[in-house]
Amino acid sequence: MIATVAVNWAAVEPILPELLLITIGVLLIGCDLFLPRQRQLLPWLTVIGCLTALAMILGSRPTVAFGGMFLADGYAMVFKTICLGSVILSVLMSEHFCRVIGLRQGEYYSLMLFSLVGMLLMASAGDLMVLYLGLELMALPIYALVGLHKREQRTSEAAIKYFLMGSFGSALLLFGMSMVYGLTGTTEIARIAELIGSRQLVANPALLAGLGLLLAGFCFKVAVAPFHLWTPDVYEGAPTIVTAFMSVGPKAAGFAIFGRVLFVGLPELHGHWGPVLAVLALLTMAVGNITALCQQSLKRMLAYSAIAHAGYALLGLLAGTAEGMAATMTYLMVYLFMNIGAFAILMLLATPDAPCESIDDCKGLASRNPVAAALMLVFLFSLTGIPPTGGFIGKFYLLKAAFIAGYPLTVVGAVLFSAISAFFYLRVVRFMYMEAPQQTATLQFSPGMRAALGLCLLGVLGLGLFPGSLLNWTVSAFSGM
Amino acid sequence: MSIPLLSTLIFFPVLGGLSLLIVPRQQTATIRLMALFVSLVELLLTLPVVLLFDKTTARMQFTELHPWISTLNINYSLGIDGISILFLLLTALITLLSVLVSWEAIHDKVQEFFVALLLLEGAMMGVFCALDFFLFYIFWEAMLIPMFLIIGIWGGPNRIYATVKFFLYTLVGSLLMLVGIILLYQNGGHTFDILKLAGQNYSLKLQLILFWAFFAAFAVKVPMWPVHTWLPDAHTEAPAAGSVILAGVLIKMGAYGFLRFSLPILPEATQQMLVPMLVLSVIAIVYGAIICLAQTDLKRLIAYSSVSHMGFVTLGLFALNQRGLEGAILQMINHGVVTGALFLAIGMIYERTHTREISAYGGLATTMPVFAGFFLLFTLAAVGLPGTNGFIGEFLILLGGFERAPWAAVVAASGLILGAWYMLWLYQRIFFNEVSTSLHGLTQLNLREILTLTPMVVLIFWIGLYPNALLGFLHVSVGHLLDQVNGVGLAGPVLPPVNLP
Amino acid sequence: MNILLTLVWLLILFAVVMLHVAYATYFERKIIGHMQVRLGPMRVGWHGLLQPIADGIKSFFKEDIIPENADKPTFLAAPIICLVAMMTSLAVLPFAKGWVLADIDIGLLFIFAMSSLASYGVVLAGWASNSKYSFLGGLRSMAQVISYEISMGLSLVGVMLMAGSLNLSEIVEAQGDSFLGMYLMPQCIGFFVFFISMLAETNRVPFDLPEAETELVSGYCTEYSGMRYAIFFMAEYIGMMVMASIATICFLGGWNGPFAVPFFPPLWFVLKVYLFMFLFIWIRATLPRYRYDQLMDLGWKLLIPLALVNIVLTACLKALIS
Amino acid sequence: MIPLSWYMALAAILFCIGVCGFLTRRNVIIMFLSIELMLNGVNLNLVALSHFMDSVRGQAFTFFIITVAAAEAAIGLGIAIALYRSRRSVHVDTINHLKG
Amino acid sequence: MDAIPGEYLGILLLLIFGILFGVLTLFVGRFFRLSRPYREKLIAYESGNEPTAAPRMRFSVKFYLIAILFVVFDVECIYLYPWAVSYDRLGLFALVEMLLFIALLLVGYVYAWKKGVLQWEK
Repeated sequence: MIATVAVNWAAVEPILPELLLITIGVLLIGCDLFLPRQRQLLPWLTVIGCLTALAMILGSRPTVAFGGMFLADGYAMVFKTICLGSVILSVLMSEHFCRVIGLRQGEYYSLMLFSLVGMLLMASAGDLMVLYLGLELMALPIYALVGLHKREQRTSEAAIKYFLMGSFGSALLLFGMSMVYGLTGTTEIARIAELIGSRQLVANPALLAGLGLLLAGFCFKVAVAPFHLWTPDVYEGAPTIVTAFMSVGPKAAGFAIFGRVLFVGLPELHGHWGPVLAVLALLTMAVGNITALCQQSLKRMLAYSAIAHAGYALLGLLAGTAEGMAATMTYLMVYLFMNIGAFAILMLLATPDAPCESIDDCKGLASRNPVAAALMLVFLFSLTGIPPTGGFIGKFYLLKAAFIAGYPLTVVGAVLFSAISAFFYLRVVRFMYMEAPQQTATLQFSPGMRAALGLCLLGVLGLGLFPGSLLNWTVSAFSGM
Repeated sequence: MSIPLLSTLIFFPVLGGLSLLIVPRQQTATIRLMALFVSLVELLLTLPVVLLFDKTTARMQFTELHPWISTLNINYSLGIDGISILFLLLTALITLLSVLVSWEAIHDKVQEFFVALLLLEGAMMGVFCALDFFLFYIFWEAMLIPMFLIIGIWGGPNRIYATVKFFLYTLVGSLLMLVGIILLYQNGGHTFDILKLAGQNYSLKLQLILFWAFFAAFAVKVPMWPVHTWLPDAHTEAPAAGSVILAGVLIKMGAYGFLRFSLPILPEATQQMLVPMLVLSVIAIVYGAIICLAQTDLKRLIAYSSVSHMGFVTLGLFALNQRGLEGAILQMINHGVVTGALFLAIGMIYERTHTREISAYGGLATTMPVFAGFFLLFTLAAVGLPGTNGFIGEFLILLGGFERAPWAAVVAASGLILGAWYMLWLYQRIFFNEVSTSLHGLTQLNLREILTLTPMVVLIFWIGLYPNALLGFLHVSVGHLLDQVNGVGLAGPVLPPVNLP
Repeated sequence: MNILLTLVWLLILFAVVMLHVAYATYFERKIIGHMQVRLGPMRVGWHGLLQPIADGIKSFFKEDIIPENADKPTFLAAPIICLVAMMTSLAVLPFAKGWVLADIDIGLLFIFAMSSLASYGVVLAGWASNSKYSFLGGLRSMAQVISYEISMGLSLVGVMLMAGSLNLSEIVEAQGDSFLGMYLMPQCIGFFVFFISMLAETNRVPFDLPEAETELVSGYCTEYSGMRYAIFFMAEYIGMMVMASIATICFLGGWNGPFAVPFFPPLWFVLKVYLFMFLFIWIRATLPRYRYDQLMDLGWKLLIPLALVNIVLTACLKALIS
Repeated sequence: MIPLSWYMALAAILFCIGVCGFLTRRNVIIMFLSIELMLNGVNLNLVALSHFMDSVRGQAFTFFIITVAAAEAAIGLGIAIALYRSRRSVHVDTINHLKG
Repeated sequence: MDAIPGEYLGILLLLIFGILFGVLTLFVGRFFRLSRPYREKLIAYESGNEPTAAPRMRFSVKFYLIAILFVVFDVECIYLYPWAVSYDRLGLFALVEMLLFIALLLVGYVYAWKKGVLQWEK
């Protein structure tokens, strides 16, 4: 006999945005398969879906669903906004770029959405299981996205590297999780902290080993040195649009789980993970910034810069304070706009005949197209962290958080590496404004591209000049966790 | 005060600059006229500030206070005292002159140039008005971008090296200051308000750390020896307008920073570090002057002379008495006017000859007599001839320096002699001697150029003959500043301000 | 349970099964012979009754050839893997109430696991022989087995839904001892899918592509001879028997029959199994072989959707009825 | 009963073999198999712990890991095929078009 | 022997027995059977011709695709089985969830079909 359990449909409510996105993803597959003529509608459908989801998420009240497995709190909301933003911006740009490089797969958009759902789950994960599922749901479509452009030789190489390294990172993470589970007997992140406290496990070597594995796994995911080795190759090999997307969205989601596990699950171990992360952050900044100095490919340079930025974002995490995490969130929000913006200009340079990913291809951009050059200028200065751009506010907030938490030397290191980073960002500016053009092809802005670039500019400058509400939001988001 | 005058001063050029973007790129004439209009109006806008300024109080005036980033306790807080008001005037004036001198010198990317110039003006205004450390830092760094572009795009052949060097030197310094700001924030009651930060007693160790962090930013900007090496490169390669702004305003900001932050906030550290600072200043004076003697490049020579003159400024600052400080501030204005004028003049001649080699000139006095007259005046002002403004500043500084450290004043005085030597020698090489063959048939100065140079002449004599016009603004504010520094018990006679005719 | 008792049971089971295998080959040859209007084996013993014994002795003494390029350890292990996998599945089959060697809760799952394991033997044999025919045969077999494994697995979900258990004895008992209780009727779609998948899983005509004599010269066992070949053969016939038993248990009510048999409880079970064995042979004698693409199409495009439909229907109907 | 530590030791050994295999082998497929080995180490750990602690979470977790591993295998093999088609090799040393 | 739950003992014994049977028949048989290998007997069978080319040639990518599809579809079963077995206890909610699950599975299936993965020969 069927048990007559009362079906509580309201329980589904917190995950409605995710369900909506999945539905739209499925719908996109259907459209692609059965209405191939209407393919140009796919990006707009995707954007509309994402915007609806964004509205739903921003309008929702903080809740705990599925017995603590899914947390729709403010913390999740911030990260979800970042992830949705990364998808919206990339999708707006993709029509243009996919046409240029001849990437015609309609699956592209649905893969993007599925990956997005994974990220949203990660942001909301209140349980190690959900965390892992979200992580993989995010990663699997990206493996495919990286390798989607089959005509290009490099993509499959990038895809296999990303795949192997990603799976390896997941495996490390899982083993760490299994050890934490073994010691505490639960996978619920909030309970882990309680049980560590009540069972006095803080100094337990097995727990420390588990922590080490967890850290390694997370560092793989957010590309922190010395676990960053896959990043440059993958970022360079993937289609630029995918690189832009994956250098922001998945990284933000990675930081979401990183922060959640460390701050909610293992706060008592801060004495252990704080210093470790400090060293890793410095190493990451060093590797990212110094290696970026000698790159000839702009795409690869941006890849290294992405590594360096992971190092900066880590500053807030290692602080272990509410302010630190809020700073990391703020920074990632700004990073969303400036990094995708920079990649967007890189995409504009591409032509069907040549990928135009070298720094030389920027030469004389100011003469070819002053608007594009000016935008790139703003994004690059923001990446360097020069006021009045958002990049400065984000970096300042991070430095302040880490400094006040008691890591002054790390902060000084970060500042020095930040100065080094100016060198290679400036090189691009130099090439754009102070050299004669090598290419003559005119740059074309599709409507989506215009919208995306406008949003990025607005984000970078708006957050630079009026960061108040964002900071309030992130601070209150964290305190609600 | 219902009209936010200072905000208007900051944002009028910014908006004006951005409005240039609306004009189609090809219409360069319109763009130039608009830029001129904006900078002229900006200069006029400073007039109400000057007229309404109350010279009898050391309090900040025209203050504006709006919460900006409440999470971090950062406010949009503006205000000026007697010290900053002079710099506002200087900035507006120098920018106007820069627009004029760039009229024909800039052919390429005209739109971008004037946008950058006006944005730069807004940022400079902001630096002098900001009363919140964070806001100050934002303006301070924001100046870098347009300046980087101005030197890098419209500069001379070696411009890229120069501009990157300029940028990186400044950036490293600024970033260290940023760490210092955070440290100050942490220990100063979690505020960025400059006035609140000043009143507190920090431990000496903290003060020393902060002093060196600020030193990194300000000394690079001044530039003090030995971090001055970016200046000759930047000066040399920058377009005329860039050089004028660099010499006229930008390098004053370092000294302004010392005045506004290091001295009042870190009084004990300042007194501890007095001797090293004086030594560095004296080295800069003498070293800059000696290097000048060996220069073959016109702009480079002026650049090194700036190093030397700024040495006087820091000497005056760290003399830490009324005369020294007033002299230093006056000397900053003077230097801005004189060196600005020199760069303007050089820019004019460079447009005609396209060379900066001193040896390529000769006998210019016969071919361009009007120009020679102007240049002679500027040279004499730079040397510090009594009656010109240069004399007043240097005299006050030496007076103050002598009270604090006679040895420093003595060595610095020798710098004056060297200064006279290289400047007059320069004048001789360019304007007298044989008429160089390449200089035949140069056109005379046109009306625009004469109009550009005339205000400088007026200023030189006005300040030189009636310095109280400016010193009047300073007395109270400097006195208050000295109270802050000496409040911790520096022994020293508090002399009444010197009254000059 | 006592180890000794288990051992005795095991020996009996083994002997019976071996006998079954031997005579299944005999019956197959005989039945096909008669269906094709010929006699089949007649020489050894009365109507060739001793033929299987003679075959056994022959293969035991036959020369054992290992091809020179073969991957020897794998080559040797492959047939044993097949045999062991198939034999082990016997342990969970309930021949009658209580007549089961290992009454485990995951019986059905275990059967699936073992039948997947057997396909390793096949593919390894194909690979290790280092011969083109074997290689292709092994590959085809693998593709075929895994394709039909999905439909087979899905087709039984209906049965699980109705019985609420994976334990084979419980499945039988859930059907009750009446004729109407059998899952054959309510699960007719499932049975259809299962029956076809069963043929394909055991590599029987019309799905004997992997060992098609006329195309691949016996496929994966081209290079095998003598006793090794015999072991493959045994594994295949045990496999048929296991599949027939599963069909019996899941759809025909297992050991239940119209009336209880006093001294030999598994009688109904054996009869039902032999019914299926007869069907196997009958089909072999009657139907032509499928083409490979047809075979894959059938599995992927017809059986899998059918099985899914069956699951949905069963679940919904069950929810409606209650 | 076999004590828990044996299971955990076996799991750790499996995991370490996987790590070593991943780090030392140069064939993409074998590297992938090493990862699967690591995952199975995790699974073993989780199932054993779950059994001994009488908590069902570990087993549920294992379910998910198995599923995800299957999905991963599907995508990984797909990428490996694409790679082989363009390079005629799945050896890591020949995958070196990207560097700098 | 306590470590093994009773029911599995039979399986273990049968397993051992199967292996023993296979190995023993093959091993014992060695002493009785002929062994006269020569080259022609030992080379791979290729209808009587000399074998040409390596036997482990590249084969159709279709086999890979089938394998990939199998892995995905087969693993979905691990959710179907527990659900089916405890269907009675789970109630309507589980039914709806499983219907959604199957619907998603069908989406993947239709996708594969439309992409021609299920078509053996194009």
